[in-house]
Amino acid sequence: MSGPDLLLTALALLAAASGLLAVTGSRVVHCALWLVVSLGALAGVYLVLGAEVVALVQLLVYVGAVVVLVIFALMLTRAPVEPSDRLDAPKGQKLAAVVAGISVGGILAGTLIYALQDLTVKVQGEQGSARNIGRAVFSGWLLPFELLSVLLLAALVAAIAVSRHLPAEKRPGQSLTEDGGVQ
Amino acid sequence: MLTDITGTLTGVPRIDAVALLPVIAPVVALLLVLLIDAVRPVKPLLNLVTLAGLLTAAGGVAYLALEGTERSTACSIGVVVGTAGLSGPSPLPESLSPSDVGFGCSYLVSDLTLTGQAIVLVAAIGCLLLALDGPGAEDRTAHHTLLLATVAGATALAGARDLATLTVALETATLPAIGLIALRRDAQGAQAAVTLLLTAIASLGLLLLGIGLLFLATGSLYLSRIADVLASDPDEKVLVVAVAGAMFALAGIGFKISLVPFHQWTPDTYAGAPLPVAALLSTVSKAAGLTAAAVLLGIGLPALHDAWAPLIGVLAALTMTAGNLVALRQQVAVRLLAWSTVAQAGWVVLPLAASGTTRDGVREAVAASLGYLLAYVVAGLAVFAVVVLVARHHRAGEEHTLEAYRGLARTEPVASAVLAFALACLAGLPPGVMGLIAKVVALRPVVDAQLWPLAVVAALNVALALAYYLRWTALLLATTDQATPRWRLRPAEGIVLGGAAAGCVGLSIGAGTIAGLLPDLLR
Amino acid sequence: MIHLLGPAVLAAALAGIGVYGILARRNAVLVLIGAELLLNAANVLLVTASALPAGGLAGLEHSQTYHDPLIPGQVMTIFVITVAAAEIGLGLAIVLLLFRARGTVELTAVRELGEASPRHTETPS
Amino acid sequence: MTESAAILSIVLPAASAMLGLLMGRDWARDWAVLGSLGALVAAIAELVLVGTDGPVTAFGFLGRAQLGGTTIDLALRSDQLSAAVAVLVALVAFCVQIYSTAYLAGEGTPDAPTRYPAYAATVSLFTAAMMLVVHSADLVLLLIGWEVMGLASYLLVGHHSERASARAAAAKAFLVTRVGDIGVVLAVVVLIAGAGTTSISDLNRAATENEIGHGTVLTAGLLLLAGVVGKSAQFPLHIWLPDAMEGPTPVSALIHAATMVAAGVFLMARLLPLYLTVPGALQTGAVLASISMVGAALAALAQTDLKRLLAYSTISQVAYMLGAVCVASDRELGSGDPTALAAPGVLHLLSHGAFKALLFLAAGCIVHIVGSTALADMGGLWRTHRSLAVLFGIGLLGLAGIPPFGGFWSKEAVLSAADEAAHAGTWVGWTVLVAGVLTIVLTGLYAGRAWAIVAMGRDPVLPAVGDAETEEPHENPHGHSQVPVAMMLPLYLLAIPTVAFGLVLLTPFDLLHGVEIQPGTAITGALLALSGVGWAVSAPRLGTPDIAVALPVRARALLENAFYFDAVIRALVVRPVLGLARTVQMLERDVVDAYVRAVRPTTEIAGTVLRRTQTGLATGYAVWVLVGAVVLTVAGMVLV
Repeated sequence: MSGPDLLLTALALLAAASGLLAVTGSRVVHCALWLVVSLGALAGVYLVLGAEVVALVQLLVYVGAVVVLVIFALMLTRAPVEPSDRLDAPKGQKLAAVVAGISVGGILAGTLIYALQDLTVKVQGEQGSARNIGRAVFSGWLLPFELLSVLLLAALVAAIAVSRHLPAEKRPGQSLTEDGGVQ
Repeated sequence: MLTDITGTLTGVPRIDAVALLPVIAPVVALLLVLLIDAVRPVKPLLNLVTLAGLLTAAGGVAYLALEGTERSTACSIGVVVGTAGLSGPSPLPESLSPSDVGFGCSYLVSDLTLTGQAIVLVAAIGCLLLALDGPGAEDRTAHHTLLLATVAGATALAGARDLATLTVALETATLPAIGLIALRRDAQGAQAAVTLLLTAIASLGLLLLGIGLLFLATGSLYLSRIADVLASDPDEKVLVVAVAGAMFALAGIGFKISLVPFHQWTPDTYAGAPLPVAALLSTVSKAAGLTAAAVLLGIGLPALHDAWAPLIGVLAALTMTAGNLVALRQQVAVRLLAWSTVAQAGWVVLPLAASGTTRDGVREAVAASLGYLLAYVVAGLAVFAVVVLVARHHRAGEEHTLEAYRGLARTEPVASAVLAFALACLAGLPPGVMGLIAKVVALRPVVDAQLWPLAVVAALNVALALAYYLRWTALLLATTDQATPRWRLRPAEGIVLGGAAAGCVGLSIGAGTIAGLLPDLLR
Repeated sequence: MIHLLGPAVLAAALAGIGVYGILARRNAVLVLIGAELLLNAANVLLVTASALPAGGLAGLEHSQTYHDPLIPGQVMTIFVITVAAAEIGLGLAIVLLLFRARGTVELTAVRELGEASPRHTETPS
Repeated sequence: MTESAAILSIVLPAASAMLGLLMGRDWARDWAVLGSLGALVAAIAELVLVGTDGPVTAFGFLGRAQLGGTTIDLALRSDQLSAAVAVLVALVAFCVQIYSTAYLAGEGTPDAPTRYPAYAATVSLFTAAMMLVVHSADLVLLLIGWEVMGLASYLLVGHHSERASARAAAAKAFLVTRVGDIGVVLAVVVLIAGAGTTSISDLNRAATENEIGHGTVLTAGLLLLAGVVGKSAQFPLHIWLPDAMEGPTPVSALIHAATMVAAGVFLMARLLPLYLTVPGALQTGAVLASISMVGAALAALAQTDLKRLLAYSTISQVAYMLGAVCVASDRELGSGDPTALAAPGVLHLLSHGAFKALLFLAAGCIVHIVGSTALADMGGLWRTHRSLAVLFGIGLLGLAGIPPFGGFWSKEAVLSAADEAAHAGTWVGWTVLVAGVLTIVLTGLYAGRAWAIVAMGRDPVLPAVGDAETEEPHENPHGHSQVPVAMMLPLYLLAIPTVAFGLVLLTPFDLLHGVEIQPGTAITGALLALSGVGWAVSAPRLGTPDIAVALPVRARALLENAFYFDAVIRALVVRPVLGLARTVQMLERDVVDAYVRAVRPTTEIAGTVLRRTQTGLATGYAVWVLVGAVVLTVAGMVLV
């Protein structure tokens, strides 16, 4: 095992273990923090695999933005800070979750182990540089990129519209009930 | 001895604005809507701009269809040079074509593209008109923006020829629709949105895992390239990874078409969403899902036909049977529609089960699927138009049961006639020739491929579905003591009702349209 | 030289963990955390695959290797991260809406839309 | 010219149906009668033109439909078969429309409105649909007419919808014929898929030249046979017809005796070249026809209700036609046109149409006089209404097949055909022949019994007023002593073909060239029929006009209830499915509702289980998605 291999293994173990803690923890805030660790470790994995821009985006978007959002959401929904046993679904559902998780992971792992076995590659570090990625996006992936901006815009509009207060509460005189929209 | 070849990209791809008009027009309208809202939100203007955007897109489809040439756009361009042991770059060997080294086009205007887009746009215009005065009219800006984004995603989906565009377009057709559901901003709307959201996220995860596996196997995101690699008799390992990827991706798209077992969100979400949005989900969204499946399976993965075709058959049989069985027991109109839409989903994908490995076989199957989809969308719009009207005039609102239709033929003979005819079309009962022909069209490839068990299941399901469609129709004619008030028909709703009815009748007379769609579609 | 099996198995493990997280949680926000992990599993798979020379597994048979200037795997990963961000943003907005309307984000507590749910009524008046 | 006549014969009744409905009560009568008269004129013109100009095999009607690679040409055809049947349909329809103006005159009572405009329009609609069936050159077009006929039949059986029994009968007719109709729909689908065409002439040609797979033809043939059995009320789908007598009597005459029930036979005759390539389907038909023939005749023997007696007799007689067509595969193909082999069946169709319509309309007059359909309330018609009795008698003679009346010739033609097939040495021919001969005796018996009870019988219910009607109110509150002229006229009109049908055979047109009557068979048949009638008519010497009384009580009950087949069906099919309570409920409900209920219980459990999965728990739904993906993937990997 070479140095990069060892590093990769360590980061992978960290990512998997903290991911597992993030979905099994009984304190919501801890779960969010374990998610940060897991996603951060993944950024490391990307770096080792030669995808530096991806690693950067991972840190910026996920660790920076998404996790903050999640933590805000946890606070806004008055999630309990102390350990709670009401975070997990009922037993039957949990059993189904274990089965589904293991089988999805198992199938993927089985397929990949069969396909990759002891395949090794030389990491092309320069490939994932910002310059190359930028050129690739604007030369080859322009259409999905532009479409992505529409998606983001629409998600933004939707999130804002959804987050506004109920119109019926705001203007009680002018309601939608004529059309049965709001009970 | 390995030779290293490096490629160089030579610039921004040419974008053919005319070819992309069906995608660009809704996006431009979306931006205009936001702009108008920021400057001075005049309601009629917002409606007008949105409608104009959809009509422009439809005009674009019509123009491209009339023009008839195949256009491809958003193609990656560049030169590939070898550098192996040489001092300078040398030209590419003759034996390699650009597609061999990974270049391709993201968007293609073909018959498949245009048919998918036409169905989406017809449905979207209907849903927009239904929504103009309905619930959520307060949130006009948000509603129109999200509807336009959904449409842009769905039209882009039909033309997408690489997996990145496909994924992004699929999400663009899904996420705004979830936003539309949540626009009700009450508990039920939120719950309906959460239900769809979680299914959509889980499905997105599956789709992306599938795409990851397909990419791992073939090294490309371009569907034509994937098809070539898989058709060139690859290694066992490649095949296994690709099949796993194909199946994950199929499972990731299945929820959009409401295929069993990915259908579970459907009834709950329909029940919790505003009715015009439910109409959108059952028409635009389903059309998007089917085009996604057709593009992925028909263009990208025909070589794996042996793996996916039988499974599609099983899914289709399960879907129509489960949908019909539960629909039999529904009382609430919109829930009945939800389950019937599940059942119809089975019919929509049924022909794909019989697509052969040959180009012609796949073409015929996809054409039959789209033909059925067209008939379903037109009839579905007609039914939804009447249901929206009943919801507006019945005290139970959108949760009205079928009892609300008792004796409707007396007070609203025209709307009842439209509903009865559309239901007959959905059931495939003789006056609804359109539906009958569509069912025959959908069954034809199955019978040709001699998949008798599947054909028998489908035939039994026709009988099963008759029961609830007839029950509904019969209620229209039943006697009632309740005096129902006459309706106030708003112009927009009148247009949808009349248009959809005309569509049902027109397609019943010119049923050849359904059967003769897409002379040469698969690119 | 790097073994690719490691990150590939990591992707599988994260997928399994993500699936478990989506299914086993009652709190909607935590469900979204599980979804994040599932999407990240796909990302790891894409980045891993992108470390192969162009042509993927099928290309390994050929004598020539080259590197795809379009870097599809990594570009796709960035797209996925963005899609996921949009998805999570809207998702959290909807979860907050659910909280405002129902006072809870426990999915087991807000299920009147289900037909088999005890809260469901067959024929609303 | 021929084309225009054929199209007019379809369009005129359809237009009169529409106009009659649109223009209201005052005009309904005129439109209905005019429409059917127009159709009659058009049909006669068509028959003459076909005779002079020869047949037209296909001419455009509703354009064509493109179905994938299959073009469906919604065209009509006109040949002697269609023209002859069209004349019969138009004639009976015309008679029925005239008859109905009096039968359903007035507004009725609030409890039992007559609803004449709707009734007349539906009859016109039915006429148009039957004309469409008769003239269709394509199975899809035929199917449209077929369905409209079924719809009109349903509406007319349930015409007195204020009566629970009428609603139940309509429901039963709808459900039972639907079972058969599904067969026709499936057959069309099979043919489109397997043969790529639904054009009747193409199908016949392609099947004869072995261009279609044998399996396809056999499947389609058997499926179509199911439709024929349903529509023509043959065993085991015959149970709807006796109950359909709840409809107004003229409707019974038109739809449930002369035309619609014979449409199945017509369809078989049309597709005979196709059927000849699959003898298995014909043999099945022959067996069913033989069972229907004897069984229904036995049941008719013990009926206590005049209309039900006639209904069972219809089943029995239609079985003759079907049997005649079904022995075709064992007969020698003479002049090359295989359709000629169907000639005996078609001949019986035509003669039966005339005499059975006459019988039903006469029965309607009798019911009008007596105010009841029960045989027990009738008697002495000969003494009270002699001319009506004579007309009724002519009908019965036709039915019994006494020479020289209509039924004799056609029935002997059928028997001769069966005889020929039997002498070719096949069991099918023997089966039909034996059943046919047996049925002749039975027919004579029940025809004679009807005569003995109705015309002779005990003292009449009414005071003997004869044909010299009195205006005085009479003792029977429901009956009338006087029969309106509009109800008598059609009887005279229909009596003509019944008496003079034999003349057709003197100058047979091409269609009937296949008809041969062997003297031996004919004489035997006539003697048997005569002996049957003689037995029955001599019954009054037993002290009762009803020969059925001579039967043991048990046997009588068995026959009267038609071997309890209804009950058997109920026990074997309906009850296990529905449960007794649901059966009762079903009969009370509307037709469609009944259908829904019929499917429901079988699917209830499945539906409930599936509904259970809708827990409302969003992550629970995700379980399905993810597990579904796993199953799909594993299955996919197994498949590759």
